[in-house]
Formats: sequence, C-alpha cells, structure tokens
Amino acid sequence: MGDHNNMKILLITTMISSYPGANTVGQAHLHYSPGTYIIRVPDPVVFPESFYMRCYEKGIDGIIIMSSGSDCPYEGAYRRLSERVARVYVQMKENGIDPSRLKLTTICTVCKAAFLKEINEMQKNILQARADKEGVAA
Amino acid sequence: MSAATIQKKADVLVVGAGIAGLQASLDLADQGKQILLVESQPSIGGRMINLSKVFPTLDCASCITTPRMASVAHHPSIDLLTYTEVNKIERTNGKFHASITKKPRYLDETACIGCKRCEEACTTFLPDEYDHSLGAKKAISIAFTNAIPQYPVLDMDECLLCGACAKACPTQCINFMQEPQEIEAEAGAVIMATGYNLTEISAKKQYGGDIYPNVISPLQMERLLAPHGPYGGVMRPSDGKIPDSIAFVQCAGSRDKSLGVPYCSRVCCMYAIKQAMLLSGSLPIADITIYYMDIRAFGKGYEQFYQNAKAMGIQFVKAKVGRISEDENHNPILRVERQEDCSQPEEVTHDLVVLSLGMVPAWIPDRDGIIPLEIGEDRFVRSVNEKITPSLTSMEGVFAAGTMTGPKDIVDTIVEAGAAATEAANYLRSQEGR
Amino acid sequence: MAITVNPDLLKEIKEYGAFDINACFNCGNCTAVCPLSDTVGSFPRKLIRLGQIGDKNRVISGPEPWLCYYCGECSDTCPRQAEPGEYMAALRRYAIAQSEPTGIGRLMYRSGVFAVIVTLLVGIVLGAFMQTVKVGKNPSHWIFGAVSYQMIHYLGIAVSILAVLTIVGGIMKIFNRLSSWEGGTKPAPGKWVSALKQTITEIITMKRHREESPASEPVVWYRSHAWIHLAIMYGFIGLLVATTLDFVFLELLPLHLSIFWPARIIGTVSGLVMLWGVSAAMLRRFSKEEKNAAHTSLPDWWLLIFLFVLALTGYWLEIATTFKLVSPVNDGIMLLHAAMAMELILLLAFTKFAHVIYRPIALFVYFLNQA
Amino acid sequence: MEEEKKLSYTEQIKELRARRGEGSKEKQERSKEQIKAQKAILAAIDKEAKTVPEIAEATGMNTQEVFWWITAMRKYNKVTDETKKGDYIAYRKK
Amino acid sequence: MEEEKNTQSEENESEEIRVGVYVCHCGGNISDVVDTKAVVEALKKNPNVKIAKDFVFMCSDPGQKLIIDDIIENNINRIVVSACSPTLHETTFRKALTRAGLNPYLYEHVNIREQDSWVHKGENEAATAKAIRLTAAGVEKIARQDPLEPIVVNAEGHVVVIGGGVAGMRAALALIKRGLGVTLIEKGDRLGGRALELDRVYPTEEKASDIVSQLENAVRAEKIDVRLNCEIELIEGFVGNFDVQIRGKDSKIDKVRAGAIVLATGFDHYQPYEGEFGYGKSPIVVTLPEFNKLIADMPQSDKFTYKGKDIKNLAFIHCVGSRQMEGVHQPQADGRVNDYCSRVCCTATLHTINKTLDKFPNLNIFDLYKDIRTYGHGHEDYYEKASKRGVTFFRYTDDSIPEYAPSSNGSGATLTMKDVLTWNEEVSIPADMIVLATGMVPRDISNLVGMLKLPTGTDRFLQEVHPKLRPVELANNGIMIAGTCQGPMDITESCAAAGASAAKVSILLSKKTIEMDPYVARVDEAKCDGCKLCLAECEYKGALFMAESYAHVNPALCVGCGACVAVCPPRAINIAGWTLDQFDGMIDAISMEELEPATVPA
Repeated sequence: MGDHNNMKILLITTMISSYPGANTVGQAHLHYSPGTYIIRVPDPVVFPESFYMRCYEKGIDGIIIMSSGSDCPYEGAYRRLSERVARVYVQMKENGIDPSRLKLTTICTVCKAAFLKEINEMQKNILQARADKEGVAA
Repeated sequence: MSAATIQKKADVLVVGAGIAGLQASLDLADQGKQILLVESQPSIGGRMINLSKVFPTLDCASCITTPRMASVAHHPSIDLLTYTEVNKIERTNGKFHASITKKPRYLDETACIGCKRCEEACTTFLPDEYDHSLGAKKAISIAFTNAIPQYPVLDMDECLLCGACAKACPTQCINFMQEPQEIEAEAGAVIMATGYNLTEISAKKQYGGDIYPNVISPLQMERLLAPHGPYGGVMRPSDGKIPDSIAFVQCAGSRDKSLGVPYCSRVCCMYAIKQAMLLSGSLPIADITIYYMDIRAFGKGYEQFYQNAKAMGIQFVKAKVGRISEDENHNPILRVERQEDCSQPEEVTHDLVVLSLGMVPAWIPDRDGIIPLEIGEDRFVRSVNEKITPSLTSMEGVFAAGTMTGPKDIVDTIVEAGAAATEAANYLRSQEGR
Repeated sequence: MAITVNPDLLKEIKEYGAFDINACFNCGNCTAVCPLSDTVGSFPRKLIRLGQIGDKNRVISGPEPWLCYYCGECSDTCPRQAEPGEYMAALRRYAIAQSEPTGIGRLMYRSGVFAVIVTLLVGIVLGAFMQTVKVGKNPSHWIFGAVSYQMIHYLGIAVSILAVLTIVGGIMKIFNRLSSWEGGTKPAPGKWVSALKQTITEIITMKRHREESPASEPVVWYRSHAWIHLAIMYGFIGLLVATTLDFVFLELLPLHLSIFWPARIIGTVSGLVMLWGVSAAMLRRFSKEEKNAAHTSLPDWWLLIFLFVLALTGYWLEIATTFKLVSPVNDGIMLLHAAMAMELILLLAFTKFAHVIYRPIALFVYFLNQA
Repeated sequence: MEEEKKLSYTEQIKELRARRGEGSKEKQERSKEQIKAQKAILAAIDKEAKTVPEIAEATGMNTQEVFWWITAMRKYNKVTDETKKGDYIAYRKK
Repeated sequence: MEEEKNTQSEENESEEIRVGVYVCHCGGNISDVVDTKAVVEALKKNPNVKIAKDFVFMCSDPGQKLIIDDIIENNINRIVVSACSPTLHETTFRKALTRAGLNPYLYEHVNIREQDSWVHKGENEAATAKAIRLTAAGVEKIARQDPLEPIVVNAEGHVVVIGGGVAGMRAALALIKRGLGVTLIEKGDRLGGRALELDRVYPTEEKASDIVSQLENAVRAEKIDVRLNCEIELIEGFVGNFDVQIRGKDSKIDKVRAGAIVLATGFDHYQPYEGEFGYGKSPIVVTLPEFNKLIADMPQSDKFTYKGKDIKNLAFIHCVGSRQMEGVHQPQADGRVNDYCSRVCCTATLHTINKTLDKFPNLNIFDLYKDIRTYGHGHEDYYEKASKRGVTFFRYTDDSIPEYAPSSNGSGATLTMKDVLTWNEEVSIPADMIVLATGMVPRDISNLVGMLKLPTGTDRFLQEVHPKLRPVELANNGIMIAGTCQGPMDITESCAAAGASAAKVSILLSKKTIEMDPYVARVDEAKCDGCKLCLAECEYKGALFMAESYAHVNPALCVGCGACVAVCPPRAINIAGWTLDQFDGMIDAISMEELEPATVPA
C-alpha cells in the first residue's frame, strides 16, 4: 500500500459517463488508492499531445483516459481521441516514458468493477515501469 | 397529529416518473410550464433505470437515464414528489384537483445528506425489490446506488426498532414517528404515465416460473447483466453457478389466449436478443438459445440487430416451449417441438432459463381508481383518437404517455411522451382563451 | 416431390368437429406439452399441419389419432384456443368414417339428424323383426315373453357375424393404410411379440393414459378420464363375458338362476362398474369443467346413452328375473334391451364404438415402431 | 408535530414497540436467525475462499440461501470475490 | 455579444483575484476521514485564497450564508467549495453566488466525498493530502476563470414544415395551436400524402380519407400558410434563424424566415424489379398498394375476377423489398440491400387479406411469410382473424425464398418453397394471382440532405441524434423530423412523432430567444495565426469558420466538444470554462510534491 501512496494517477473523466461512474463507486463505498486524482472534461479530445507530456514531466505517474466510448455525444470525437492517444504513445516512446503509463478506456456511469480494475492495472503497470527503469539504471 | 395539508399548484400534473413521465415533464417544463411530478417509488427513473443496456444501440441504460433524471431533479419548473401516492384526481370547473399522500420515509428529507450511514448500521436484511429479490437490502436503505433523490426509506413493517440507524445518522434526521403528509394539488392538465408490469411469472403453470429457482424473469436477467448487478456477474440463483447454457422462452406472457394476454408485447423479442448478445459478450463460451414463434424486430435498426445476433452464433429455434421441468440439480428442462428440423418433441436441458414475459398495465382505472379513464379490451388505457392523437384519453385534459396505453419500447415511449406534452401544452393554451 | 397444397381437406375434417382448428398458428405448443407425443408418434401439430396443407394420405395413414387419449392439456394451453385435442377427436371420427365402405358412418358423423334417424330406424327394424317369430305355447324361458329366446339367440349370432365382417373390412383397410405410414419401419419379427405384449398390457392397464397427468388439472383419480374409461371398459367386458356365459350354459342350467351364480355375480358387478363409469362420464360432459369434455358431440353422447340405457335395462331385467315380476312393461324393456344391444354391435363400425378395434391396432403399430 | 419531535429516539422506540406488541418478538427471532446465518457463512470462508456449493456443504444450509447471503454480504462489503473455481466464484471474508 | 465579453474581460483584468475556499464536513462523512482543518490551513497559504473555512454542512442555509456574507463583506470574487459530488450541489451554490450578486460561473465545486473520503476510509492522511491537492486544483482552475454568460440567440416564432402528409399536417396543427406561425410546404397539389392511397386503416377501421379530411379541415381552419405545388430551393442560417427559399409552381421564389424546421417528407413504396416473383412479367403479379387500389371499389361477390379471369387461389408474399440479405437478394441502385424491416407490411397485408375475404369469401388465400410481425395495438387480431377464416400460412427463410413458376397454360402460377411449418418439406402452392407485400424505401430528398448536411443512416432514412433518447431531433440544431422520412411507421406512429417534434420546436421557440450553455469554443483573435488547422477538426457545419484572417466561432452551432482546441498550436482557441490553461493549473496543483501552495503564473 505504501508503494501505491507515493504514486499519482490522473483519471480524465467525461461529464456524461465516467465522472458519474466514479461517483457510483463512491456511493457504493468501495475502496481504491488515494493516489488517484479525477478531473472532468466535456470530452478528453480537448487535450493536445503536449498536455499529456507535461503531466508526465510534472510527475504524474499514470494517466487513465476514461472516455464515453460509443456513448460519446460528440460527432467524431472518440475517433479523434483514439488517434491522438496513438500519437501520444509515439511521443512517450521518444521520451522514454513507458507506454503502459497511459491507458484509453471506456467507463460507464455504473461500471464499478471496470473502474477499480483499471486503477489496479495502472498501479501494477507503474510499479513494473519503475522496476524496469531501476533495473536499467542498475 | 398529522401536519396540515400542503397546497400545491401547477400547470400540469404528471403521474409517474419513469422515462415517459420524465420526458413529458421535461418537454413541458422546458417550454416554461410548471410541473408537479408525482412518483410512487422512492426514486425516479422507472423501469428503465434498472435495465442493463438498451437495444439496438447497446447504450448503458443507466448512463442515458441518469442525466435525464438529474435534469428533472434540478429543473426549476419541476416540483418533484417521490414516494408519493395519488389518491384521487377530479375535474371541476376545468381544473384538476388531486389529493396526494406523501408516504413516510421516517426521516427528514431536508436534513438527509444521503450518506448511507444508517444503511450500514442497520442489521436487518431484506430481499431487494430493485434487484427483483435476487439481491439484498437493509430495512433502511437507498433504493439503488444512482437513485434520485438519494434519500433512504425505512421499511417500518420490517424494522427491528433497534435505533442503530438513528444513532449513526450525522444529521439526526431519522424520525420513527413520521406520519404520512397529505397534499392537495391543483393543475390545469394531467399526464398519466404509470407504466407497465410484467405478466405474472407464475401465470403459465407449465413453466413453473414461481417454483424453479433457475427459471427467471427478464427483469431479473437485466439485473444480472447490469454492471452493478447483485451477483457482480451472470450467475444462476440456485447456487451461483456461471451458466454454460442459457435459454430464452419467447411469448411466455404474450400472444397466449390461455393466459388472457392475446396481444403481442412488442419488446420481448428485442430484449431477449439484446440480453442474448450481452450474455455472449460476458460468457463467450456459453450456448445461448432463443425459442421463438416469430421474431418481431420491427423498429428502426432492430432487424439489423437481430441479424447481428444470428451472426454472433446465438441459436434461434422456432418452437414454442410446451413445458418446463427441472432435474435434481435445478437444471431446467424444456420440452419443445423443434419444427424446423422435424415434427417431433424434444427435451433440452439448460443451466438457466429466462421467461420472456410480456407487459400488462401497472395501473388499471377500474381496479385502482384515482381517475375514471376508459380502458380497452386489453385493459390498457384506451386512446379515443388512436390514429391522429394517440395520447388522448376519454377524459378532457387528461393525456396518457408510454406503456400505460399499451406495450411499447423506450423510443416509442419517448416519442409518445413528447406528443402527450404537446397535447397538454396546447390544451392549456385552449383553456386560457375560455 | 413437393406436396401440392389443398386447402379443402381441413374444411372436410372440420365437418367431423374441430371447428376452431383454423385458429392454429403452428406454434407447436400442443406437441411439446402433450405427455404422449414422442419420436414415434408426434402429434397434434403434425396432423394439424398436414390437414392445413391438405395431405390427406398422411392424415389418415398414421396411428397418431389413436394414440391420443384426449387429456385436454393441448387444448387447455393452446395460445390461440384452437382446440387441438378436439381436432384429434375429429380425426378419429374422420378415420372411422373413412374406413367403412358404406358411407353411413360419414353421414352419421356429419349429420346429427341422420344419426338419430338411422339409430331409430335400425332399432325399430330390429325390434319388429324380433316380433316376427311368435313365442311358443310353452315358453321355456318365461322372461322372453315378448321375444322368442331362439330369435334373440340366432339374431345375435347373425348380427355378430355381420359386425365381424365390417370390422374385418375396417381392419384390413386400416392395416393397409398403416403400412403406408411414413413413420413406420420394418421391425424384426421378434419385435411383434413384444409389441403385442405391450399393446395388451396397455389395454389392460391404460398406463399411458393414466400417467399423462395434465399439469393444469390435477384431478382426483376417480374423476380422472383414465379411471372412468377403465370402468366403462371393464364393465362392458364383464357384461359381455356374463352374457356369453349365459348363452353358452343356457341349456345346462336351471332356469331361474340364482344371483349368486358366478356369471350373475360377474354381470352384477360389471354392470355396476359400467354404470358408474358411464354416469361419471356423462356428468363430466354435463359440467364441462374439463377442456376435453367441453365440446361433446353427438357421437360421444350416442355411445354413452346406449351404454347407459343398456346397463339400466339390464338391471331392471335382473331384478325382474330374481323377484319373478311379471309385467308387460318388462316385456317392453326386454325388447328395448335386446334391440339396443344388437344395434350397438351392428353399428360398431360406424360409431365411436369402433375405437375398440382401431385403438389397439394403432397401439400395436406404435409399439412395433418404438425403439 | 412539534410535540412529537421533542421525543427522544429511545422514547420513540419505546412507544412504537409498545404499539407493535407481540410482533416485536417475531422480528427479533428473525434477526437472530439472520445473524446466525451470516456468522456461519463468514466462519466457513474466514480462512479460505469457498464456492457456494462448498459453503453449503460446510454450513448445512441450502445453496440458494447461501448464495443470497453471499450476495447480501458482498453488497455490504463483508465478503469479497476471489478466484474462479470451475463454474463457480470462490468467496472470502473481507 | 462580442462586445459584452470584452467589457467583462476588461473588468476582470482590473480586478484582483480573491478566492474563498469552503470545506464541508458533511456531518462526518468527509471529516471522519479527511482532516478538514488541515485542508483549510494548507489552502490559506495559497496567495490567491483570501478566505478559507470549514463547516459542518456547507449546503445548509447557514453554510450558504457563510459564502454570501464573504462575497458581500469581504469582496470575495471566486468561490471553491470542497464537498460532495457537483451533481448534487453545484447548482445550489451557483444560485447562492447569484443571490450575492456574483457571476455564477465563478464557482468551482470540488468532490472530496464520493471521490475521496468514501473511497479511502482508513487512509486518513493520504485522503487529506488528496483533498488538499484537489481543492488547490479547484483554486487554480477558478483563478483562471472568466465570468461567463449564457449564449443567447434570437428565435423566430415561425416554423417551416416540409411535407403535407399526415405527419406534416399533424405537426403543423400542433405548432399553430401552440401559438407559433407555420408554413406548410407540399410538393403535390393536395394535402394528405400517402394516406390518400389507402382505403380503410387498421386497427380502427376508419376511412383514411376521413383522417385526411379531418386533418385538412383543421389545417384550413387555422392560420397555417399552406403552399401546395411548392419545393424547397434553399435553406440557410441556423437554429432560431433559418432563411427558407420556396420555389412555387411558377418557379417564383418566396422567402420565409423560420426559427425551426420540421421535416415530414415521407416515403416511397418499394418497386419490385422486373421478374421479382414474376412481377412485370406476368399480369397476375401485383404489389400490395396496387392490389389495394384494385379491390377498393369492387363490390362483394362470390367470384373474384381479375383481367377477365376467375381467381380461386390468391397468394400473398411478405418481405418483398425488406429484410433483404446481402448475397441473397438483388442489391438496390446504390449497391446496398434493404436490410431493414418495413414494420407496417405484415399488419397491412393481413388487413388487406381480411378485407379481401369480406368481399370474396370463397377465395383460397395463401400467406407466405418470414415472421409475422403484428406487433401493435389490435394487430394480432387481424392475424388471428385471417387464420380463423381459413387462410393457409407458410413460413419461408432466406435459404428457401418462394420460387415463382408460371403454369404451363399461362393463366396461373405455382410458388414452390421449403415450408418451415411443415418441417422444411417442399410445398407447391397454386396461385391464380400473387400479391407482393412491398415495403417502404426513403423518398429521394437528396437536395435537402445536401443543402443542410442532414445525417442519414445506412438504411438511407434520416438519422436522428440518438435512436433512444432523442428520436425526433437531428444533429442539426433546430431541425426536427416527423414520420416516415425517419424510417417505416404507420399513421399512429407518424402522428406521435409529429407531436413529439412539435414539443421540441416549442421548447426552442417558446421564448423570443434561445439560451444555450456558454461552454463553447472561443477564439483569442490576438493569438490566432490563421493556420486553419482547427477547421478540419470541426464536425459541425458552420460552427467554425475563417474570416478576417482568424478563426471565428458561431456559438449557436458550436457544441463545445473541444476537438479544435487540441490542434491549435498557439492555444488561441479554447472552450469557455474549460481552458487548457485552467487544466495546466490543475495539474500543477495535483502534482505538487509538498503540500505547499502553488502559485498562479502571471
């Protein structure tokens, strides 16, 4: 648990689905790591590649984009978002950032289990990435 | 000892806050009408909020209902009364007068913050009607996680009177002595949107729906498929086994004169196909069979949805199930005539069986009173101008929306609710001139 | 080869009952719910469909109509209330009518008036014929004051021969048809014995009939269709045995038989059993509580009335004999009894009574083809 | 109304219990049964995760009842899902 | 509006940012896990925060009063409340700001209950640190927030309804009764549309002509501007302000200004190709609409004579032109098959069959179907009645579509198929006449589709915004759909759709203006370098365009998705209330290592 607490995971949620989804997890009083920070946006398509890179620079360990997927009310936004994420992965690779530290997923307003699963997986990914890095350094 | 009767005034009284009532209320309130929306359940959202996903888009039902519920709850022109019964609606001098009773939740709603501490403290477990008894709730509980409003209801009949909830409440809002609150409301028009019930699961004796644990209703299957369902996955009620073989029995409560339901319930084919698709998603290796008479995928995009389901490997068997029995492990055994191959009867064993029950009116004027509307042979409220103005009832100024006039899917319900709102608004305008 | 559709067959079958069968929308509920329908004999929907498309040959060639005991479950649960059970009953009538060459049966089934006229006419002719031979001065058997005993004796034999001839004709026809039954196979010769055994067991015990137990109507045994049927059947057989014994031992025995004479005891008990069975059956039809009794047609009543009257008159005669009551009324009743008994045998091939021949044959074919 | 509000919870409960009379006992009995069932199931899955049929065997309760209680305790965070064992999920005390 | 914005931002610049932070205990729900005092103390160190307080229930009246008093007495001009989910109380506090005379958009709601204290029980220290970071992020966000005003556009109280069929008339009537002006445009020379082709309608058995005249009379009685023989020349503008050019019979163009448009352009009958079940090759094969017309005026008789020939056996084939399968059916002109169900043909066919038997009771009727879809009120009765009257039904599948063969003497035909109901045995059905139950296809409205960029589905019908929740609206704001231009429907369903679209129009036009959320794209013209990258990202026609060398946004058409924001190199374009600078500030706050106050960059 100690490991998890010195970890910062940014959850980018959408107004119509994953933000209320996070609330549903809260209403059920389920538990997850406090190193998680939820921000809400109309749609994650708003963020340029540079936004993600800045986050990693500032010390964010992992980012989960919890999109609305096919429930997205905006024309073409999901397609653009996934294309952008692909470009972010390229930049991450160029900058030596483990790609497992970014995840694009879809969370609905009642997807409690999926929400927790994504966080757990991200934690594992981050630990693995840290270990890999240390391994390289050593 | 009961408090003085509260007086309320609105342009339109809407009875029922399922998707039809919500939509009609919003369509009127957004035009500037004052709405009094009355719901008998503790939360708004009706049947739709407890569905898993909706056909044919496979949108998460809760995700598309919650925003609409929230808009209603926060709308400045909508006065929302939950856990409230309408006793009588009378029309005098062109105005409707309704006598309404707000049932006691045994707590002060203005003080409650929806924190669930009472629910955690309570020690009495009860079957949860929102999970159709598959899951459990406490004697004091909030209806379901995304209920609106987030106030619990204390079930006084089942309460132990231990006082644990009162002790746990941070706002001291529990009041064991709370009495029903009488409300008198005046409105210029009424929209009735009281919805449907499923045909009784016990209606067809040969199916044993009320006897066999693994013969379940479609709404129970909805809960199993919902991401926040009672089991956290699809399992069968008798022993928690993850089923390998699931069957749907179509027309289990419709198109059957021997059950007194000769009409088609319109939605069962599609919800069964939807559930089958969701099942094949969550249980990829399970065999899924739909026993049907005619597949009625008549709506926009429905036929394509059906064809997709066939392509996914869901078995469609043209056969009406004659009877269901079960073996010693509670595996249901269906007896069918598989007429596409041969003319002979056959017995097939499945792990879990869903009876695709039909729709009957939840509220019937001649049985339940409130307001004397005419009903048709099918017991649903009758439209007096079915072709041109389907929402028109036999009583001037009273309009019907959704499944109270007959079985309907969500989209047809929403369209009709909009039409009812238009009729109500125009009726109000015609009354102004008088 | 494609079947050429003929919509007229169903209209023809409907003349024998089954007035609602058009409502059928081929859901198959009836076949699935039927406790007796199986891989060898699949019904009722198969036969309904064959009727709808007009495949007459297959409709009358199968044993299926005779495998159905009309428990009423299919009719009870039919989503369209098409009364498939009634259709099966109509098919039996249709099959009987199709099996005798005279056309009398066809007319009797299709016209109630004709059936009544034929019944009365045959009865009167028989009665009158029995009056043609005058009773001798010293009647050996005083109860035959109205009819000559010899007359009854020989007429009885003649009628029986006639009946046997029509029956044999019918059996041959039905065997002929069954041989073209598409569900039939050519079983090994050894199978014949076991099939025969199964058939006899079924006739004696009516096990299939009793075990069909419709889920919708859990009736007490003595009100159940199967037990009533068993009562009528055993009652009838008992009476047949008693009558035959009387005939055979007639010359050897004293005239006034004691009621404790074995044949008499058999007759008394059988008569009571049959009378109860027939009364119960009639009551069921009056009350129409069960689906399978709701659409009683004239042919059903015909048989029940005959059996009922025969049993009642038989008892009257028994009492009269025992207590040596002499009355012209007894003579009349004797005449009625004799005439009706002979008519029953004579019209065997044309009435519902014919099932005593056809059902066992159908059962035999069924068991023969059972795996 | 004003007067009623002044009653403390203990007084409210006392008053209502008096009104309820004999019915109270029945409910207390049921509550004891409920607690017993929960305890039995939790004891069975305290050390190792078990499936519903396994818990049923351990507790002598029928599978349907066990499963309902598992569902209930799962909802109120007393029981958690473990690994899948065959066609069943194994549950463990939280 | 532009001016208004400028004055406000000027006002803004002159004003010092003074944030008030309020942390709610939620009666222990938060404070049992989160040290609310520590949150307050940490936030007090933030240079922008002038006041920080905690309170047991912020949403209560005394809690709200705290905020109002601070705004009035202490000149607080930005508010952050850390409490429950914003979905519960964001509006509550916004209203409090309005009451205190502050722009309600200068408010930020931070969720430290559902997303903090309730999910981190037992980890109080970490939960408190999280609450501090989240609240600080809220402060960073609101410090960079401008006052916002709802977008207001003029709403013309007039509607153009295109299509004078049942749905169009029904919509026009509902709208005029609502007090809106209505222009009803019909291509043909009379009102009524496809209903004019019908005799009686199911399930009420009313005469279709009565329904049409009932509606038509009502239309004539109201002040509806009916334009017969007219077509749409051009539509320009956007919600609230459409300019509709109408071309009359004499090719004269007339202009109408409308706040909204209702499309009720209807459908066409599917026309079988030559040789489809013998259609076009043999006179005995007709479509259902043709057959209905044929028997409409025939008197009752023992004999049915068609083209001088006695008809004894009459066959109906369902799903002609509907429910087509790729690889099985001949594709349509655009290469696609009609894979949809036409919804009305099953009941319409059975309705016709019953009507036929009323007139000619001696006919033998055969009905060849795939599934009988008599779904609606009273529909199943027609099916049952037809069965009871002796109609023989056959069920075919795509593997065995009935084969048409003219009989050798040329007067009749045989249909051969494998019949599912006869356990897939082959049956041969004699037919003296064959009726094809043809479905619906979308009417050609390509001029409108092109002009307005209307969305169509794969079935070529108009595609609503959301098939479940918003069934009568198009993605084009202000344009509604009613009836069969959307997909197959019967009269009842078309009229219901017309009523629903009237409700949506009434909502838009009930006031003289339309108010919309301010969360749309805004361009900082000083930063914009006119690179046009953003234009390619915008899916909403007219929402984003170039003029005077920089990008412009039409706030009435922009939905605020933000797709344009991400591609702008100089960050000149942003969604109001959700700017990238605001998010950067939030990330700074979230990522701060020590729980020291972050500073707002100049």
